[in-house]
Amino acid sequence: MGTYIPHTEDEITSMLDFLGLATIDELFAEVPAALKLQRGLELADGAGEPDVLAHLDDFADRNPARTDRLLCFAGGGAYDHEIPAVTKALAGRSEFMTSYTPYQPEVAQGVLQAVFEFQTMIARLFGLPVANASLYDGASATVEAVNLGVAAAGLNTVWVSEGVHPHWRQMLATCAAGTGHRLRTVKLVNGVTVWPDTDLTGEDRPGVLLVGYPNYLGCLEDIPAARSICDRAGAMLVVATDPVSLGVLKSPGEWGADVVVGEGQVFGTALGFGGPYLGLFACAQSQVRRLPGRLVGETVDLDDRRAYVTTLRAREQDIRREKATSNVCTNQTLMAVTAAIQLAWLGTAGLADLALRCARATRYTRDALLAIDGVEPYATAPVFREFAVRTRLPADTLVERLADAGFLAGIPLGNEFDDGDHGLLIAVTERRTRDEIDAYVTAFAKAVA
Amino acid sequence: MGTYIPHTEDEITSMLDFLGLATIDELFAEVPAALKLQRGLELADGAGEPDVLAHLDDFADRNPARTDRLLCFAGGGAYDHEIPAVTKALAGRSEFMTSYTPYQPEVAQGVLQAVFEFQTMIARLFGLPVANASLYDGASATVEAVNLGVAAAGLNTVWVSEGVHPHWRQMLATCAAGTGHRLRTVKLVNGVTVWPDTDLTGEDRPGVLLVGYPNYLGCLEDIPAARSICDRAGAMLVVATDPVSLGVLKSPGEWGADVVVGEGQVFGTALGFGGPYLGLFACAQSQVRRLPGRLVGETVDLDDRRAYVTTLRAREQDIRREKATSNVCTNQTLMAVTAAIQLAWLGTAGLADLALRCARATRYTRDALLAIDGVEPYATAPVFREFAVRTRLPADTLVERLADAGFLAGIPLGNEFDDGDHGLLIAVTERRTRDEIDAYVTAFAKAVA
Amino acid sequence: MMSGSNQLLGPAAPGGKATSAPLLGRDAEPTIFELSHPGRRAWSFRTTGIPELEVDELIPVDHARSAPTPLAEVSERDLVAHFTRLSHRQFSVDLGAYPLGSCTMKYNPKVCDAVAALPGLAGVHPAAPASLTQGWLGLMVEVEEALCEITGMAAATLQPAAGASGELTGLLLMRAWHAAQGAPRHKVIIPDSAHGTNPASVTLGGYEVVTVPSDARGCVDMEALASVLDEDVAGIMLTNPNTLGLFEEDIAAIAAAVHKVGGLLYYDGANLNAILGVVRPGDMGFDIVHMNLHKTFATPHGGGGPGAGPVAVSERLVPFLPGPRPERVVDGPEGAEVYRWMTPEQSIGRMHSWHGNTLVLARALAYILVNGGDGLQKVAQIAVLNANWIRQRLSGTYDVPFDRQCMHEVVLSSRNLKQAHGVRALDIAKRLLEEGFHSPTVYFPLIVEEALMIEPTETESPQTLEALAQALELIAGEAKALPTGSMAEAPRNTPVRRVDEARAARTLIPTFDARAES
Amino acid sequence: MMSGSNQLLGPAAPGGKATSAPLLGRDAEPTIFELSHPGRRAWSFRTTGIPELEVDELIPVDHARSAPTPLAEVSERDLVAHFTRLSHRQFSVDLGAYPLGSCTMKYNPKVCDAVAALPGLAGVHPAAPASLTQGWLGLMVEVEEALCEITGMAAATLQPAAGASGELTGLLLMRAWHAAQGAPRHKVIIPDSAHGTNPASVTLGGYEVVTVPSDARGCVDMEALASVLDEDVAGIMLTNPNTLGLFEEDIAAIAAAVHKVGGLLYYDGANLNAILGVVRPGDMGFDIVHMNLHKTFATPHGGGGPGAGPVAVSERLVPFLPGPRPERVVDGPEGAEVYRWMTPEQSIGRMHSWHGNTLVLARALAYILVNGGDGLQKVAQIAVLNANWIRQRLSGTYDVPFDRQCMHEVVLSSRNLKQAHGVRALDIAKRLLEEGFHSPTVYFPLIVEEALMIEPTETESPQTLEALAQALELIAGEAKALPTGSMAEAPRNTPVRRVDEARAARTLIPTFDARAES
Ligand SMILES: Cc1ncc(COP(=O)(O)O)c(C=O)c1O
Ligand SMILES: Cc1ncc(COP(=O)(O)O)c(C=O)c1O
Repeated sequence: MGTYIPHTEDEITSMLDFLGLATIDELFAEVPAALKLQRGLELADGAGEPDVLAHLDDFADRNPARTDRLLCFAGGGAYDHEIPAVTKALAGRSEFMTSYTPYQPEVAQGVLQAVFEFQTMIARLFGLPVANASLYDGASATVEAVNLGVAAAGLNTVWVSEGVHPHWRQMLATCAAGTGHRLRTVKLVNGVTVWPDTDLTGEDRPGVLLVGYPNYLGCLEDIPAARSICDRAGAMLVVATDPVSLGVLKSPGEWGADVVVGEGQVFGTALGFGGPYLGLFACAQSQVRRLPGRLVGETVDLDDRRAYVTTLRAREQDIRREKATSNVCTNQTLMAVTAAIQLAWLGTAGLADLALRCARATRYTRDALLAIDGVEPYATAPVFREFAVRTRLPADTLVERLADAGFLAGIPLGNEFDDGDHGLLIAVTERRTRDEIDAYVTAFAKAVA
Repeated sequence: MGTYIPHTEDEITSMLDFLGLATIDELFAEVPAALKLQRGLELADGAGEPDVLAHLDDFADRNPARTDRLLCFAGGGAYDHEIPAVTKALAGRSEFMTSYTPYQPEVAQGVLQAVFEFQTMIARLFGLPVANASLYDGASATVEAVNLGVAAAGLNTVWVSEGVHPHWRQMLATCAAGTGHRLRTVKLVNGVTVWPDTDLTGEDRPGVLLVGYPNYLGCLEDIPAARSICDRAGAMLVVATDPVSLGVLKSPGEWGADVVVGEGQVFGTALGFGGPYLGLFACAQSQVRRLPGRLVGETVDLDDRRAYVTTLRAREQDIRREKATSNVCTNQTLMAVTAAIQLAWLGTAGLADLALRCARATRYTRDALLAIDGVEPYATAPVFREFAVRTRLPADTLVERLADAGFLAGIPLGNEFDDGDHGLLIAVTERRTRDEIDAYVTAFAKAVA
Repeated sequence: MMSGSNQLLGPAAPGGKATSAPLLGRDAEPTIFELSHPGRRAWSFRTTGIPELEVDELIPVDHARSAPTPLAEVSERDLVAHFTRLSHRQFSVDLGAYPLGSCTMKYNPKVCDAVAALPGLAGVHPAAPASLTQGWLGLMVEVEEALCEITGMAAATLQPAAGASGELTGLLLMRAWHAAQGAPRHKVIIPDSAHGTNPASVTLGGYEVVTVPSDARGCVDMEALASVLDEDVAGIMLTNPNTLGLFEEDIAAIAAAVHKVGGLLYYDGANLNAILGVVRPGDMGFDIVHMNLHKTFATPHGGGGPGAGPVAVSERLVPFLPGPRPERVVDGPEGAEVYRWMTPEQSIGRMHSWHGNTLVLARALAYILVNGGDGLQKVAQIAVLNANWIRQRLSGTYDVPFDRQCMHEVVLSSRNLKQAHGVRALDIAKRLLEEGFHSPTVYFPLIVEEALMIEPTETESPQTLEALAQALELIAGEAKALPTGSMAEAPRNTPVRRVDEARAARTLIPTFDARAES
Repeated sequence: MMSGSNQLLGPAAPGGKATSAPLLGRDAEPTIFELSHPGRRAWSFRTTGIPELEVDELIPVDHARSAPTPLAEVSERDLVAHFTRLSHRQFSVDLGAYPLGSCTMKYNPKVCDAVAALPGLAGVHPAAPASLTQGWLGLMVEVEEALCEITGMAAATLQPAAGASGELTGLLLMRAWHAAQGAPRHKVIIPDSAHGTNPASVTLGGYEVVTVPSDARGCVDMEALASVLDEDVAGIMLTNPNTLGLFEEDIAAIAAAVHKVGGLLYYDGANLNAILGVVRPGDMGFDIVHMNLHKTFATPHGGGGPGAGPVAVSERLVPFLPGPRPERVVDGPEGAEVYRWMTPEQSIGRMHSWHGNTLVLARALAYILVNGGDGLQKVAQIAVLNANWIRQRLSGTYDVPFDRQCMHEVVLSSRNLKQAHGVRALDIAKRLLEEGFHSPTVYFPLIVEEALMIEPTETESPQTLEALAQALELIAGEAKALPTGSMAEAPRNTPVRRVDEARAARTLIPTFDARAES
């Protein structure tokens, strides 16, 4: 019954008439009759918007994990950060929402300029000169970065730190089936990567080193160590980062990374059960022609007024086809625009304060939890805004128990990590108050007792 | 700590400097020192937006009557109607929200045209040629209508039907203290007004008859009867209506009203605990120079393009001052724009269907309630989309009991009406399903048992 | 539609054509009625399962209308396109500076929109009993208390929907009070600089307006005032700072004189933004104070409304306040705070359908809490700083009728430009639109010829002030340099150009249907 | 800032100046960095009461950056003004018709925005266990089931974030399947009319691209196909209707031929809107199908994204789908339905950081439910009707390279206008902007010279089609009448005029900082 089609029956008739057709089915005359669906789709008939909204709200109601019911201490690449009304209001403007890729720059300066500002902010944050207009998410950005690295180095062996988000490593492996990259996982010890000192000329010679900073366990890796291996091996250094941490941490670019990727959800995008998020990607000037995805550049119009346009299009699939640097077309522009707004809202001081607040809350929580007997650090290396603990209890059980107490306790490390079943990854954002944390710690103590 | 002021300390200093001032206090040199506040305001210091939002949400949480917790069966001029996402999205556009009275029509065509469309829709709905750009609410529109009527008739006695919303009658009485109108309340019998057949030439000769259609009890009044008294007395007929009912009911204009007023909350505005709402006002062509408030008219611009502008400004306070037809300045434009959007969403068929659905739900509920023993009709006259019942129980108690069962049962008639303490006014909108109504009736039966 | 023709001559206009959006063109936007096509729809309702009786089964047939009211029949897509395009034809604070004097067009924080949308506030029926709406009553009491502290008054009613409604409320309070003293009075004094709502409200309050002139400094002429003060004066209405943006220095003397003859002082709070946390109406001697929350407390003006105009009063007037009013009482077992409705025994009655523009009150409270006591004082300081900077910056360019320190706004005059070059304040206002700013208020207050009333507000940055000043300098320069009348061409780059207001009044077209006839 | 000067020479640009909004002017909008002024702020956080350790107490100092990252420092007011003005420089579906071929720019229902904003959907962490997110898993299963019914497939993965990601997923499925058969293959066939993402994905899938030409009717040339089919062909990627908007009538034969050599058929679902409820990829013989929810199912395109590109497969490929996948199981005491995550034993792995663009899935489900089975078929019918009406209406004006009934879009060519009058498809696209419409897709598909690919979608009314047709007729007329090159002037009335793309590539300025250097 619900429909968004304006046509009345009269209009349909007269249009068919004009086409010399008697029935609407004749529009599909070229579809072989044998193939046609002989019945209607087995879906419920159309419903009114209020009924549909109610139906979707029923689903929503069956998600006790929602942040308005469980206080969120989970992170792992998706964080419960402040999203101010102003960011929602501006990013929700329908001109940003209901437009598409700026193929006609004359009527797309709004999105183009917002993305240009986004690129500038990400480039500054990551410490590299060029950032693209977005990729799907952290995982896909990582895959693209490795592809770029392999192409640049001309070597398809990739050393992957175990400290990179397990899901991102999984996608990397999935895609390697197609690209043929040879992935070598390098273990963490006490939370940081210990690179093998194998002979760098042999068949294991890496074209890419991939490391997290901070890594999945929240630990601060030794980037110079990775850099020096790259220099010796002629490999590219790809760093997967947590962009919020960079409010305080030295940028991967400054540490010497060739490519930096990250998950941009932290800049104004809802948790939303995992998507749509925002893949962040920045690289060295030398790699700009290998850059995946769109890039907005500044130029001028006929009247010499400042204008923006997508540029270096020759890299892209619609022009380069099978030789393109990537297959990405539709990206996550709206989230990039959202991030530009959120980063402008935060500003220089706000982002630094945000990172600091997260680090303080994390330290406060970690100290309190480790004071509980039966709770040990999973890794000992210094952490920034996230950390893992080990308890007697299976982490899944711990999460269930704390849910009853009103908390989403964290993320079980799972079988991806040694003894991960008893490891819990915990993130504490600026939104958690001391009272909330104290209550969490108390419930935690009760749960593990 | 929170602030919306852009100025940095440096900028403040240099601006003071330019003014030749040493301190910011010197800006207030002309304020006699003796009068100045010698202390800071005794208000909490500024807080961040997240804290403030949380504080306001605490208040919100302490309103169990909210429609997402209690199913709403209350009406009395404020109704729980469908407000689609599209109406909220469009009416929430910041160009409509953050502009002011269109003093510069060249940059205010958006609001002006939307109001022009609103005026057209209200005029059509009320059956009169002219509608204004809004007044505060139903009560203030009623006051303005009576003022117009008295001025037009040159007689300041006003016959007020008891069937007009009690609050509106109260405001009328409050304002009559200033205008000196002589108000005579005319009782309802079985839900409809029984006009006195006094001699219409004597000192009680009315200048205005004010009647509800449908009236506060939901009953359908005999408008022709009122009209004929007006004709004989040379009085103006003012009808206070429920605009949604007019989706099915004959318009007051068609019935012969000179002025029609109503509460426009029903067209897309939230219940919001009573405001901001929308005062609707329409009148006969002959009264247009007495029209209170703003009026948008069509005209052309320098290039002869269609344009809109506020017109007949000579009626208004800023020009006419003490001789103005009204003192209204800021009105409820945003609600008028909202109503235009909502009415366009409803459209011709939708408004008719809305009214019909309300009438059906009301009939269904009324029949079921009257079948309960101990529940009698408060009035016997035919009703449209609202009705009153009488029970043994004090209506306040009934409301409390049904709240425990999950319903806002209705509105106690209260001491405004004979035996009103046991009378409950019930409204059932298109949003109530049969299951919800059945549950309500069951709870009702239990409560009065 | 001609069947088989190659054209689709439906009655409706093309909803998908966007040239009316200034982004793409200069055409007029069709009305929603022109976009309408029979049979189109956007609406849908819940499925209820309620028996579908027909109209004649529900009501006596003579009450049923013969045909449904013709509104618009449009698809949701065309509905959205139409109003989105209209929004592109509308200037707003969110697009740029709006220095409209006396209207305090400051930035409206988005967090207040979030507050007004809270289901626990927006979804509450106004007739629900106090027991089920404690949150709302508590919120209103908190608003009342904050406003009383800010104004220095004893209590307030939150009912008035806007300033003018507050004025009438105040005058009715005045009336009730004098009546209670057993001595009704007949006159209310207002300065010649007063806003139009004041005299209009005085009339509705049943009083006669007595106007006092302003003196050379732009303030109430004390001698003139003395000469009209007598036992028949119910009170005086003042705006302080007044509509010239000047502080009435003699306010103490005025208060004494008016009180001496038994009159009351009414404070028109439209300009309260200038004195927040600096000086309070109550301390100046005012008995009745209205506030415009849509000005001072940043609630959005909504294209002309809604607003909220609470009225605060001194002790002696509290018993007369409109009711019902929310109040806090301590009760319950362990003396918990609860809220209830009460109506003062001598209450003048009711000034709103319900309790006031409550969602506007919630927005204002959020604004007050974000700023806090300290922040509100800074609001006043910066608002005044900005206005004085503009005054000083432009004093060489336009004349400043009252060249003294101003408060939150400054009234300039372009009378010289008119005399010498025939350029009116109106032309300057229109020309300024082309420079990317909304115009100041023009021709008000009435006592200043060719008035340009500029209120920058505290939320405009120094850079914006500088750009505004440069634009006004540029325009003054053009007025002198360009041929007379050329400025009457402005504005050129707006959705429509100079609008023919005379024609609108001459052949009134208040509805789409009237157009058809005219 | 020069103290005491009459000018406020702050480093920042005026945030309150609105000439960059087309409503008021034609200036460029300054970047947020130019609006920035040291010390300004908009941000605020909760008060937490957590001890305020300093950086050096929290991390080893060598990890701390020496100075904070310079972003922008703006007031909330300037932040709002800047991005609101940018939005006024952006065309969108909500402003007018957007007949961008292959992109299905239909109206995006607002109710879907409300769905995506539900706290119970938007506020859920993706790592929360299934026991605490049953609603989300149930929703996803409902989406998967609907998509399978619509496409005629057995199961689907919801992970791919967009069409291209779906393509790669499909190719990796192809690979895994052939590997499981013990016979890896090396070639994938695509028609010369294919979208650029297809060949790019084929490469990433580790396959070699074999291109087959189209025949005179715009469909796959069957002989050419036969000549390249062999045991090394892993499969073929087809769009049906293809990018010319034409239905591949020989699809059954193609399927048979490809299957005969043991290859798989991949369906690029970008054009699914044309056949909803009419014919299903599964019934055509496809093994793998991706959908673009941001096209067919009306989720907003967001200025370039996000999208969602679920991939549905036939039975034999189900064991290879990415995981984890949500599944419904009946368990619990009274056999209640519950949902859990499961990973197929031969799963190719993972194609998303989490579970897919989940909020996009929720929007799409709402759209599917509003339309229903009946409504979706009507969507296809009207989309095709609109495209054919445009084709017929303009067939005299532009040439129609493949003049036969089309499906949801029609590809016209302006090659004659180019030959005779030097007017390119690009010029026509730019000129059309002036008429209030977004341009069609131009120069795609590559096999049509001067291609103008028009996809009206079903949500544009007949009146809008008529206006679009008239605009295109007008432009063709001008191309003939006006002096050569004059159309290169278009567009004139847009926020900026023809943009210098060559210069952008020559001197690359990808950031505000690069500008400073360049
Ligand atoms: C000085 C003054 N007094 C009173 C008013 C009336 O306030 P409102 O428009 O809210 O009714 C205004 C507002 O325009 C004003 O500027
Ligand atoms: C025919 C065709 N195939 C594939 C794609 C790629 O889809 P997406 O942009 O969602 O990656 C598109 C969209 O542009 C398309 O039009």
